[in-house]
Amino acid sequence: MNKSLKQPNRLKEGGRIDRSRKLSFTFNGKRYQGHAGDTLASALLANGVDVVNRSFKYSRPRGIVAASAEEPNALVQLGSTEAAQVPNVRATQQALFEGLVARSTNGWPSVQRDMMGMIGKLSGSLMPPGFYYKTFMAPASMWMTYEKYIRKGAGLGRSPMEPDPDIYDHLHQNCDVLVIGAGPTGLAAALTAARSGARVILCDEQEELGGSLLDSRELLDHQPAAQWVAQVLEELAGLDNVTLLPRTTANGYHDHHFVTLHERRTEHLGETASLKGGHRTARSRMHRVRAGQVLLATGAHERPLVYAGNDVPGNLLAGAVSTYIRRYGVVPGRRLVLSTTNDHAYRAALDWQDAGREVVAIVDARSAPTGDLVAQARERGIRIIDGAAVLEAKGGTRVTGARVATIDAEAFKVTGQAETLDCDTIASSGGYSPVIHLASHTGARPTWNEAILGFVPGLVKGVHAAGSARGIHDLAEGLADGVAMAARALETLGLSARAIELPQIDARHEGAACALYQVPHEKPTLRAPKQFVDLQNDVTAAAIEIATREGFESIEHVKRYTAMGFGTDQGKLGNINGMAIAARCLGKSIPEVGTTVFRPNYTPVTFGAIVGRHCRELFDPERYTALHQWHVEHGAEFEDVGQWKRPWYFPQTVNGKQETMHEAVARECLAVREKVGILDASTLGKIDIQGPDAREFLNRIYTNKWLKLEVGRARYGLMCKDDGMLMDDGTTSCLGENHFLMTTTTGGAAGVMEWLELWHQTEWPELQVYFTSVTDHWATMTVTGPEARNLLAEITDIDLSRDTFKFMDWREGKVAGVPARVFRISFTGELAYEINVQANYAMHVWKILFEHGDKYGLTPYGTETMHVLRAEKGFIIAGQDSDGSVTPEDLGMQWAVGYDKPFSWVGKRALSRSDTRRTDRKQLVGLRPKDPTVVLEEGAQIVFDPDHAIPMPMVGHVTSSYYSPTLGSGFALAVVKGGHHRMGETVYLPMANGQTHAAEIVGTIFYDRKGERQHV
Amino acid sequence: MFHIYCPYCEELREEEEFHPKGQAHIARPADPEACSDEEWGDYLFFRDNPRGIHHELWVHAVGCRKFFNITRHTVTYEILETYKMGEQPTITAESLANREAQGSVQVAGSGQQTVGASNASVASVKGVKA
Amino acid sequence: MQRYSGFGLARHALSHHENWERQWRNPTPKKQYDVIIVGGGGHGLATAYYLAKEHGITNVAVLEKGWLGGGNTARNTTIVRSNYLWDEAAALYEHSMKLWEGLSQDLNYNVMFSQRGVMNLGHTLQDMRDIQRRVNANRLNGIDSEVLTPAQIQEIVPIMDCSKNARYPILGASWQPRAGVARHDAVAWGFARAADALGVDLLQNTEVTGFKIRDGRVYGVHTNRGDIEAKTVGCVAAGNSGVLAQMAGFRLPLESHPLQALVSEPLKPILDTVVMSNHVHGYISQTDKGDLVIGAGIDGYNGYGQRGSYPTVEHTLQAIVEMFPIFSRVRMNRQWGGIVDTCPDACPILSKTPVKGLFFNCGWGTGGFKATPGSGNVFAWTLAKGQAHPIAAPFSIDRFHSGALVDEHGAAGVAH
Amino acid sequence: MSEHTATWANVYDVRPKSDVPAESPLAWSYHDSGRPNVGANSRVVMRERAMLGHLILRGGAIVLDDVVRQVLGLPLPARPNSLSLDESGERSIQWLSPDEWLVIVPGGEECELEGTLREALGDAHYAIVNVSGGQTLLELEGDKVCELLMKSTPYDVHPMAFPVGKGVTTVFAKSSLILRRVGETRWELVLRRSFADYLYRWLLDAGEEYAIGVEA
Repeated sequence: MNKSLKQPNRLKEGGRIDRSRKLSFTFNGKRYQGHAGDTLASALLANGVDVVNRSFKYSRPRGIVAASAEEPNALVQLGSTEAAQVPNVRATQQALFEGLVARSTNGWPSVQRDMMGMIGKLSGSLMPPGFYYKTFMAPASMWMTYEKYIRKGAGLGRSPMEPDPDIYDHLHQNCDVLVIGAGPTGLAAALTAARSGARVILCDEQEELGGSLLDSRELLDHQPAAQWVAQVLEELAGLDNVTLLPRTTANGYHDHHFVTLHERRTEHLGETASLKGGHRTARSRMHRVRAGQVLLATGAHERPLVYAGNDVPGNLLAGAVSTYIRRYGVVPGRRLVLSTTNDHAYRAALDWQDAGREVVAIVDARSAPTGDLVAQARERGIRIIDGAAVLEAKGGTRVTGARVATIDAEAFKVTGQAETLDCDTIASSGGYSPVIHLASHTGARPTWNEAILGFVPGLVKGVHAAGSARGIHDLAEGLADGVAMAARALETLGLSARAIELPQIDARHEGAACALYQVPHEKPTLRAPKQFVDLQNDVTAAAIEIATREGFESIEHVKRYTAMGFGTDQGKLGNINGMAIAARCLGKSIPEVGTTVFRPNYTPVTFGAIVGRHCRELFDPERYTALHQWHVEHGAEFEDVGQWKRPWYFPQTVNGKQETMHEAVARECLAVREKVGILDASTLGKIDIQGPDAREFLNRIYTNKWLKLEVGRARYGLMCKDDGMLMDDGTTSCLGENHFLMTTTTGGAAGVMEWLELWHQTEWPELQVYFTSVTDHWATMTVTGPEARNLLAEITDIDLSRDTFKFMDWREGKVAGVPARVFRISFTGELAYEINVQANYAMHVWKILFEHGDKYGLTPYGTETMHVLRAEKGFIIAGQDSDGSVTPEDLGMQWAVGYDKPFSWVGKRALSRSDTRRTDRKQLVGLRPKDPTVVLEEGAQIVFDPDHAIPMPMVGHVTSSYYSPTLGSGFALAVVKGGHHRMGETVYLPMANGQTHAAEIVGTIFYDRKGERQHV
Repeated sequence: MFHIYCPYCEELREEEEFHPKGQAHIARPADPEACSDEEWGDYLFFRDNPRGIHHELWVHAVGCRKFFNITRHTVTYEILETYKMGEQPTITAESLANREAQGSVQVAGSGQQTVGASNASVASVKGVKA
Repeated sequence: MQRYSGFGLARHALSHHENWERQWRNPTPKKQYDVIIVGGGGHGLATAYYLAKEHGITNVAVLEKGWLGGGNTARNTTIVRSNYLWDEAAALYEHSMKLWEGLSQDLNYNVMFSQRGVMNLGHTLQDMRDIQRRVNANRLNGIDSEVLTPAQIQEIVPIMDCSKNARYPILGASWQPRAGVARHDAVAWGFARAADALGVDLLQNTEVTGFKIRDGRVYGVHTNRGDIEAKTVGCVAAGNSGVLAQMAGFRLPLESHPLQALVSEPLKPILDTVVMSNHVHGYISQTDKGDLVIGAGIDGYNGYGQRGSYPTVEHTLQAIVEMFPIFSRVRMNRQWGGIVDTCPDACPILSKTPVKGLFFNCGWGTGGFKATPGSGNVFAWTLAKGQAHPIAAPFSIDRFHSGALVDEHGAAGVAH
Repeated sequence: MSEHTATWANVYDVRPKSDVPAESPLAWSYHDSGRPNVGANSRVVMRERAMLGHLILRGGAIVLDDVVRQVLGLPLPARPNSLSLDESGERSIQWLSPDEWLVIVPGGEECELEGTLREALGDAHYAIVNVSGGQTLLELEGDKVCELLMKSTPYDVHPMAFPVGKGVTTVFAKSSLILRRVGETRWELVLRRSFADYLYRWLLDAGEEYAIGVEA
């Protein structure tokens, strides 16, 4: 057998792993073997891998510390192919699968022999907190160069460089009670709620449900704890009203009991999700849960003690030692020293000894520990050193010894002579911090509980923390609390709780824990070897002390100055210790120093999972008209207008060469001016307005007059906001005495609809009128050009004669056999008919038009040509020629303003404010470039004096500018200060390329000034 | 994400169905032409911005399309009541202060938020959600 | 003040860093000051610094209800740029940009102002018109700004999807090379340390509970630590400005909204510049620590809760993954919310108020961080002289009555 | 219809009498995305019921109630989010808002129905709008429909919250639609024409793992 495939730290028996299934994996290029049921971390420990990474700032060798979400060091880069890369995966939360490939995120050329580590050793003392702020300032010009080198050291893992091969999805869940955490408390709570008939979701971040019971030494009903877990899970799984979600982390707790749960569906199986029955499945899934009540049974995280050299591989949390032994059958060393402040951690020593390895000593910070576990250890003959702690771990890439001495925790002093114990593993426990992250996402401030030496969740209505999560660490009490809190939640929902029978657990005496965070050292903190608080960010006790000396007294300042808690673990292990150290330095108590606030996510979440299906082709809806297929088949280039895809232009292939946009548009323009063109105008917003007060309503919402518009007629209208600025425009037709059809701009449709409802519902509910969107119901085809009448006449029964069907009239009749409303409205200045048919028949009508249109030269045109043609006529586009600071008067559209309407219509009052009355406001004019070959740049800024030094006073800008094939020259619309009174004057446009264009201010109508062509 | 009781649909709906539209009860001056520039500017732009109880206009945009009012705490985000257009709030900053003084009700303070009972169990709850 | 330098650092290392001085004192409030600044964020601290440095007014107190720089200074996405459209806004932000460029040396505090360029993408024809309009205006105002083609964009940011297959293909961008990012906390600390050194009292945990006003004139404030008097009071309280105005008896055209941001886990360097897109709605940069810092628009409702709605985060990441498909497997570490005070025209208020002697500097919306030095500089001038600095003059409250708005978001277009 | 009320509103039968080819809003989608076959393993089956008559009815419930009962033979659903169907399931009326209902009838009936309703409503204040071209109805059936819906809409589709006979307008993916439950495992979606392709592609994508099939 290959030597590397041995698992020296794997116990012969025990654990929940499947010994029949061997899995091989690669770490830092070396092959290893583990078992199904292992995490990557347990498998690495089984194989005796000590150094798993290099630290961020000092590049120190680091090993595995914890067994779960709180792990700060064991971050790996996962993935065997480029596309499958995942950065910063916590080895303790990654289930092992066959063929897994992982690498340390830091360390060059390797984690064992790391170059940066040398530099870290040499220059570590030059990197106190905030050292960036104090240096690299001279000379000023060098900062970007310094920064370039600083950045080289940035980051942990790396981003993949290829697109993600996996998909993700969302599942919207609703439930009565969401139970987060499936340890003893969560299971008891879920069972209570489930039996009471509530809709229950129970989730847990681990691979298996059961939490601490999976590695417990306790007996429940005289059976191993795991047996009780199995019974409860079996019952829950059989209930319709219960959803069980293992591998599912509650990562964010948002308002009104909205919780996001991230379910890792395939990450335990392989690096990418495999096909299932030939179909793709989501790699992970975000459950968006709306819960009636939330029960936080999130347990507690063990706090390590802060002592010198506490980052050397071989320093572990006491609880993690137990977990590795009991759950994974892995004992992560040979000779153990346990440093503790409490009884609970004694389990580590007992488990260690049960595993057949040597417990060198238990170092207990309490002077006379009592408690049943202590007694058990004494009975076994384990050496217990009272009133003492590990001051310092010895060793480089693995612990080689522990310096132990008696201490006075309160006075922060070493009181005895240090003794060095020979060991390779130091387990420490400084107590247990309730996992309050989720509660604190809601904005609830955690409160310090001196009795349990930890923060407990702040009180929030509808949130129930239970068990360890609120400081009840005793198993029997935790189970009972789960039941009680579930009952409380159910009561709030108006459901009555059904009692469950709790398992019997032997009472056990636990002695009181003592408060110890940083262990004193013989040397003052600043001179002692590094004592790490936040391992991931390399924040030491000394750094915190320096920060407080420098005046950073708020805990938020300390955190920010030292970067404590800003890692991917958000300080799960370090924050409380850091606060305690800051408190010591400032001579305050922990709650006086402040509290600790956590933000979502509880643990990091893949972007893809948050994005779900809303990516690639489904990133944002594409809205199509009824004629979309025709446009695609005829080679249209599309323009994005809002969510719509509108044909922009229709390039043709001429002599084997595809037209440029310029060529296509020129051809399309001439076709309309000389023959006939057709535009799909279906995207325009259309609103059906009915009711006896429809006219009055229009009269109030539009700037112009509507009371006298006759049935059969249409009118153009401007709509302002009440600040007098143009909001939207369009034509509205009178269909019946009480019946109108309003059109809006394409992008403005939804906004205008809501605008009408706003005014109706909030200001004028007495007006009898209803609005209904019919944008999608009608397809609109604009047939325009001198031949429009001849073409249409071929396929309609409507009398198109000039005197009976006049400009701005609309008529009903059949077009190509389809009932249609035809509006004689023109946005091109040519004879034009807007044919509206029920959208299901649009394609038929469109095709018939083309069947008949060939001989007239019927040419499809897109938005670009539409823009050129309308600009030649001086017709504005709201949002292009206006921008939210332009009034109808600025546009020179006083003709569309009903100054004498009796009702003060929306926007009117604002027009008489001092600023809107100014005569030098920017006003819409035409610009004729002096050089006719020039097409001014849209957005070009206008000046009166081209020789003025920079900054130049700007007096306006070009809003629309095109080449006109009809005029044979460029032309533009622009806003210019006082432009309406500057006709004939010359303005200048200094461009980026150094050229300055000159242009003459002219009227806005460039073509058919008298407007005769649309009346023919 | 808020869970909002629509007083017209008579049930709780997700925030994604709604749009906030600013302060509630902003009436357009009856005679705009009689307003001074200052009064008109106040109507257009000046809004209450309380740290606490706020009455807001919302629209059930993806739903019944009705505008309605919400009384909400701007720190805890607790929604204290929703009510139809044309109605007045029954809970205001003043009324809460009074009730708090009488000790009859717990007032939303820092760290509290909406009680969001699930739809299943609030079928009987009317427009006002306490 | 202890000078900071590389040599100094080495010297301190030899003495185990035992001799670092406090960066600022923790003084007891005096009964009276010449000027009181309410709000110890970046803007307030900058105001105090420039009052002392440029106007010789050192008998100044900065009152901060929490910790210095604990508001939006601590919660923003650290972007600094000055490529604003309107002359008035451009002048203000460019004034600020010039101060940024020498700030580390001026303060003897490295604020890590990194001029790595800011790119604003255009995805529609109207976006491109707006970009060209803004870039042309910037250029004529003397602000570095140019329009990039998709090919140029791809060259600067090779990992971005610049293909035509995108839902909203990238048509171009505006580019300001001098723009970039800075280390947000350091800005507050640098100004605090420098102001303190000039004699300014920085009073933390000091909350203003009311104003002392007589005959329409302010003469001091009530605080949780007693009354403090001053004839000139400048409020620089961002999201809490409305609350302060209410105490002084008037309203402001402000609404406070949550603005959310998030960071990824630290990654090896991959993105060297700042990329913003208004259309797909997200912006992104990478810090010197390796985190991708990501932000988006504000939430639509008023809120002081320092948190917003989850869908905003979803939409933001959708936009980021749309622009950078390779980030799909990268993981989001943390999100948070700030409270931004927004004005109807998306421009700030730097103004006297109906109460004599009482001035407000607020309404920065999402644009506050980048303006920190400039805002403090012109506001200090305004407080010292009792009248608006010429650059500040257009940002008076009066504009909401006259109609002379400086409409930065109106200019983004309303319909199409 | 009285001459007076006839001039109030324009009622126009937009459905051609002659045989004119019509395209449903999903025509492009079938062409471009295809229709996955329904197989034995399809746990969701989708079928379009195209070319139906869709009318929006606006007015006060008191005004409309009697008339609707008379003309349609269906009660006007007064409770929010409720739906009445006739025995054939072909005609339905759904509450959309306190003064708005959606009537769906077999294609071709809508114009006559509008006329009859208008006649009966006389001088009352109401509105009727034909929106048949603007939307289509999609039916989903199968034991995984609920899960597919849960992927798509935050609205609670659990039978306790969404019994048969309920209908709501709600968010669906990044669009919106009307969602109705007409049977234990049968649901109807009313899609807006311009969003239909997006929603169709969404449903195929989200339904892939259930081997979703589309009946022609």
